[in-house]
Amino acid sequence: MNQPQAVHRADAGSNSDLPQLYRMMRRIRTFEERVGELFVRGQSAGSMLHLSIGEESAAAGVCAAMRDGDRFTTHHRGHGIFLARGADPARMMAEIGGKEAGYCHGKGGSMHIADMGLGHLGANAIVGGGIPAVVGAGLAARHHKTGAISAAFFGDGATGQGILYESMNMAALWSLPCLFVCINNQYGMGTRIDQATANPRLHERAQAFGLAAETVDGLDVEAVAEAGRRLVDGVRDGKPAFLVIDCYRFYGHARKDKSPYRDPGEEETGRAKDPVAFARAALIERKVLEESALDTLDAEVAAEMDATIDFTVAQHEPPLSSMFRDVYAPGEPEPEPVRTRIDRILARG
Amino acid sequence: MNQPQAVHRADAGSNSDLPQLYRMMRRIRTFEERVGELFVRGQSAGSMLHLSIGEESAAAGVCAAMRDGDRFTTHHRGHGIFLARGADPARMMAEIGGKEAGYCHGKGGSMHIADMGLGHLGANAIVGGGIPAVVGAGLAARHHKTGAISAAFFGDGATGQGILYESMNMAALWSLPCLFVCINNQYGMGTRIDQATANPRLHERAQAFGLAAETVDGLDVEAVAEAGRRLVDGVRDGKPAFLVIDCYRFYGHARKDKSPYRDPGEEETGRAKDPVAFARAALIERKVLEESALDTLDAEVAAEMDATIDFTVAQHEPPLSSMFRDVYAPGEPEPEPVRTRIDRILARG
Amino acid sequence: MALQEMTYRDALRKALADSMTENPDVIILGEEVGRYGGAYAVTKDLIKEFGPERVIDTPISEPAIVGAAVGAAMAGLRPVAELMYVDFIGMTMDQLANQAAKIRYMFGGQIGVPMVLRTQGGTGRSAGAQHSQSLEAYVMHTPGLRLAMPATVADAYHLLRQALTKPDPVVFIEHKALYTLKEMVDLDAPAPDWGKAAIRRQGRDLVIVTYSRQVHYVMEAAKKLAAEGIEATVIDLRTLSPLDFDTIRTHVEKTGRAMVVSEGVMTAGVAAELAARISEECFDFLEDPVIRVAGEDIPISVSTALETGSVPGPQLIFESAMKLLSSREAV
Amino acid sequence: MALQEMTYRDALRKALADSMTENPDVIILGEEVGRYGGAYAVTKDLIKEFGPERVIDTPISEPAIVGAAVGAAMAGLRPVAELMYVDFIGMTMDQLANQAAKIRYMFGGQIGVPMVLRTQGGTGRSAGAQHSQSLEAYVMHTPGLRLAMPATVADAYHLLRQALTKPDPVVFIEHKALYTLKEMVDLDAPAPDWGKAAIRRQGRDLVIVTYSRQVHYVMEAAKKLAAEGIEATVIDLRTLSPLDFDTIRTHVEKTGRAMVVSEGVMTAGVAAELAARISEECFDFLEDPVIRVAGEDIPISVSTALETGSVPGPQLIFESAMKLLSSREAV
Ligand SMILES: Cc1ncc(C[n+]2csc(CCOP(=O)(O)OP(=O)(O)O)c2C)c(N)n1
Ligand SMILES: Cc1ncc(C[n+]2csc(CCOP(=O)(O)OP(=O)(O)O)c2C)c(N)n1
Ligand SMILES: [Mg+2]
Ligand SMILES: [Mg+2]
Repeated sequence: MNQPQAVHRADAGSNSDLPQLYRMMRRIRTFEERVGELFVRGQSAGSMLHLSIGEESAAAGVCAAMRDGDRFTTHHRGHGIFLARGADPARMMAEIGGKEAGYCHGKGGSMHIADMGLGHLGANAIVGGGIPAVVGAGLAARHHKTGAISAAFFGDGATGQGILYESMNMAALWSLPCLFVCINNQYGMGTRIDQATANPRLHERAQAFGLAAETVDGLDVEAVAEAGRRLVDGVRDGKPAFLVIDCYRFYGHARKDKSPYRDPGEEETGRAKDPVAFARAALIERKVLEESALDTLDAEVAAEMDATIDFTVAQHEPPLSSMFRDVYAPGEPEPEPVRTRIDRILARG
Repeated sequence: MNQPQAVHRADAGSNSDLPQLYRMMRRIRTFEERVGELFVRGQSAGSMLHLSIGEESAAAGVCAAMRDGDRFTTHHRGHGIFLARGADPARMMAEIGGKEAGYCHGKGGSMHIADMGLGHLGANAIVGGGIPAVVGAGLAARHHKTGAISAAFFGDGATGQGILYESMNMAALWSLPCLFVCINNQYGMGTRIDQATANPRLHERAQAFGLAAETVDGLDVEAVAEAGRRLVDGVRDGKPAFLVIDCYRFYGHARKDKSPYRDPGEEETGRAKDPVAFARAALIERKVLEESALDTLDAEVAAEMDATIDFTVAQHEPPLSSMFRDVYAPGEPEPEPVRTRIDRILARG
Repeated sequence: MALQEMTYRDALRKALADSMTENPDVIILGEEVGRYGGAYAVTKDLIKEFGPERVIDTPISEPAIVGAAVGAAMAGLRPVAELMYVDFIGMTMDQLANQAAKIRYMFGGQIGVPMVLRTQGGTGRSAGAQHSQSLEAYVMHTPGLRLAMPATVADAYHLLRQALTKPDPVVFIEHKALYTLKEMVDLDAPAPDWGKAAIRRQGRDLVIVTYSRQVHYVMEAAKKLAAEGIEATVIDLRTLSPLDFDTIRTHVEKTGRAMVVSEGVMTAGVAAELAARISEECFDFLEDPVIRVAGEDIPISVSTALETGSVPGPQLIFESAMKLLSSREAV
Repeated sequence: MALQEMTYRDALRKALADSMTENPDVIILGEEVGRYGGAYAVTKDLIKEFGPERVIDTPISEPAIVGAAVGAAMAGLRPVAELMYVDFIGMTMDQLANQAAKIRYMFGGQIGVPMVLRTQGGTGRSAGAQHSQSLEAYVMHTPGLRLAMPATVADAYHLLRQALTKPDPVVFIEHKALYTLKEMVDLDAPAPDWGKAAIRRQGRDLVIVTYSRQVHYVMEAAKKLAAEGIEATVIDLRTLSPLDFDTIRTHVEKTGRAMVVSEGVMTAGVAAELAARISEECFDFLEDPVIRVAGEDIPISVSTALETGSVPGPQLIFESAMKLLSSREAV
């Protein structure tokens, strides 16, 4: 059995704590900036890197309501969520770089990162692909009476996928401790949400299937954390829920996309809804932390994240010999390499 | 291009005409009884026969609102719908018997019956499988400006399938002339609708996707016809809609199923909601037709349907030579039979 | 337990019940598996014995059924997801091939997906084009999946029991025409090794490699061949992944002639893989081409005659073997 | 039009534009095909030329995209549905295999489904396990479907144009690594026949049968082989259904040696079908076993080295051919 182990998380158990939420959001923001740098330096594995800049409150806010032992899956834009659940940013960056020191030994990369210890059942390169797994994890939690919840994080685009409705229907029918988190950054690639559906009030769908559902403005991480806590409490009691976090994807869909399909004016307005800046201003305004203290905090975070790049660049790719490993469990019959096979066949003479 | 041709239909253009609706329902009921007889006589192709007894008002009522040129798909329990759209019961029965004289030359059978002339794009043995086709047919109708609608008929069980939501979302987004008709006979095989979803108010889902949606009691065929007409008028104007007809599956899921999972009391109550008997009583009560006239009508229908059995039994199965026909279009490269291939390979000597 | 008569269906049910008794993490989920007892009655009454929390009736949502099984397996359960007909595998191929099959690898070996996808396929009930297929090739072509297809009552039991101990996802395909098959079995006798083929009959003239229902057709044909003086070795693969090629090789090298028989469509199917392998690996031993007797490259009709004609049967197998053997003289 | 330099991507776009101009019933539907211009820019600007009613941006709903194309095709349109990655075909296999592929047959020949499913596959962008696959075997194994996989710029144009006149569903798989391929083409010159393989090079020593991107790798390997005194015939299949086996047979009979090269996973894949057929049909002409050079039976890693190592490349093809040819002496 694979029960997530306990780890320290910056924000665990201190949900309404804005400084903690701010720190996590800043870590996510800075991490993503470094991911961009990794890409520019040609050190990332492939070009399919999806940054969650602008969406930090969803990750930090919802995850603050989760606890050790909870499980989750994410979409392709999941770095922030994993960080907020306690990931080691260096091992994350190494995975994004396709290095052996990464969470998945460089086989998964940004879109297939996972860590069973932290309950991360996996990011997914299939839009909607990770959603039904949380129904299964919910069945397991009920079966083993762990009190854990399982949360699926996905984008607005995933509301196009039928499997979301199948999964929500099951969760509601069986009263499973499942949370469905829709990070509505307004776009699925170049398609604005109102170009993908006639009714962009997405939470109404979940309601129609019998889930508790609401939409929260992602500008305010405290509001997100509050909604998260409220819903998660119900989820733990077997009332599955659906939470939409409204936000804006600050940059392109993937690293190379310059979003030519978006209006510059719209982008400016969108980026003005910056949850990190908003939280920072609130901390200053409420006199919780001074600007200089925040600067120090930001610098600490920057140093932490700088180190992830140095770490990653210094790592090596997985050895070719690892290619045939882990297709099946250790000790199980393994696939035979094409070359070996050809040699064997021709060696018959 | 494949435009449905005009044919005579008993009920076309006379929607609110109860005698016509009654006659159609009686024809469906009697036809289904004869299908059961075909099965008992060992003359049906296979055991997968799904009778629509108890659901006649859905077929007769909704189809009365459709017109020549409209297209539709059905689920596996679609005999009544096809009849109500003008099918020749003899050719239907022959198809159900797997005979060459059938609509699909005996290759399709009950679950894969279709007729392009009547706009029937096909019954389906895949629950939900025929639903997205009406989105495509809706695109075609808009493209060719035919003014036609396309209607998907399916059961309550199909609301478990994600493709339904994907299809409704597209229809709403593109304002297509599509009608989604959910015949809620309360069961998908042995599963009662409240055992398949936490919220059995199915039309709420369609509303959440932006469709016009309502539920109507299938006991009263005039109410069904009225709802059908109302929604179809909107559909033709590009306002897609979803209609649930509440009814009861009088008998087992398929011919062999005796529904041991249902309470006898429940069955009795369910069968008391008989749309055919209800319409008959209304005709008498309102003095539209006398009992004797109805008896004559019923006898006419019985004779018509008896003939379908005689016809079918006299027909032959498709010749073995037709096996390799119609995998691809005429003139296209055809699959080579296994036997021919083996002979060819071994004839090399 | 001593020798007793049992059906393939009952053996499957017993395998499920025994596994569930032994391992409290085994659960079943699928359409009609509970109250209804399974479309082919394999799970009959299990809900009474193990309760609705372990025998879970689902809505008609194949993609999410498989997806939920994936998540359940990752979270410590041992789910048996039932797909009522293998014909519905198309809607689940993403969850099966992109998730279940690849998770161990993508995640660098952290975790596996120890689930079983039970389903049934094949012709025999005039169920038409969408309920009669043999789609094992899709599975065999997907790295990361295991594939078991029992032909006998004992194998129905043992392979399912073993599948429920395997660390990787196993697709377990029963044959609808075998459920009523009755055989004398002693299920307490030691089980054959997982991944090992069975020699159902031994002969000097040719090897016929097959699996699932076709094993019975091949045995029937082999009997007729024997009457003509031709002795065939019949290999029942039992699992297509792992594939026991060593057994095939050993026997083909002895006879110099091979035929493969599969109900699945011929082109790019399981028969193609088997024929290609035998041709490559036993090249110097083959006196004649490997013959593929497989499903026709066409959909299945509801018409009984056409349905039967679309897949191999004892007569076609017999005739093909006769031709293969008589071609010896011709060359 | 005279000879001009053009990319594979532009040739595809031109094929779509020319078909749309010629036939007002041709429409395109898929994710990001309109305003965005396609994930690989194949449909760039077509929406400007043909409008949003003919170039239709869809929600992310692969099953319904394919299903809508089926209905559109039955109702008189000629839809081109785009699947952004062939890796997503798993969610559409029901609509593709149970509906599109079987409708003509099930309905007794009343109607066909003249749709094209355009998609792209293959490795080359470290896109990981779920965005790098070569899944053509699933399609080739499904009766009722046609399958085209162009390797050259001219074929990208002609095969797509032809696919859009065919009466049956065509799955059209481009290769992501070929979009920037530039070649001199004269698209006004007569098109090769649909279903006919192309001989890309002729030689006396062995035949290499391949398709899609591997054609280029094989050509590279063939050049190196020539430097070693080995002359290979290179057959580019162009379409896998219909399959031009006559051309393969003719050439294998001449050389007595054959190799098949496919990027798809080896087991039960396209290479298996080709190897099985050559082995069966050219049995008496073969001096050595048919060698399969194919994708490894593993998922694709995001790590570049592992990705490249998972599929055939010029070096493996070259070495394998060298081994095959040197085994001649050994025997
Ligand atoms: C099944 C599937 N379809 C399409 C894609 C291509 N794709 C990747 S991300 C994406 C947009 C997803 O949008 P959304 O769900 O809103 O997530 P976001 O990128 O905005 O975070 C698309 C279409 C995919 N990866 N998987
Ligand atoms: C995709 C798929 N899953 C399961 C089945 C098996 N099956 C056939 S009919 C049926 C129940 C369908 O219920 P509903 O949609 O309510 O239609 P009804 O039979 O009540 O008319 C099931 C589960 C199937 N044919 N297709
Ligand atoms: Mg989005
Ligand atoms: Mg029903």
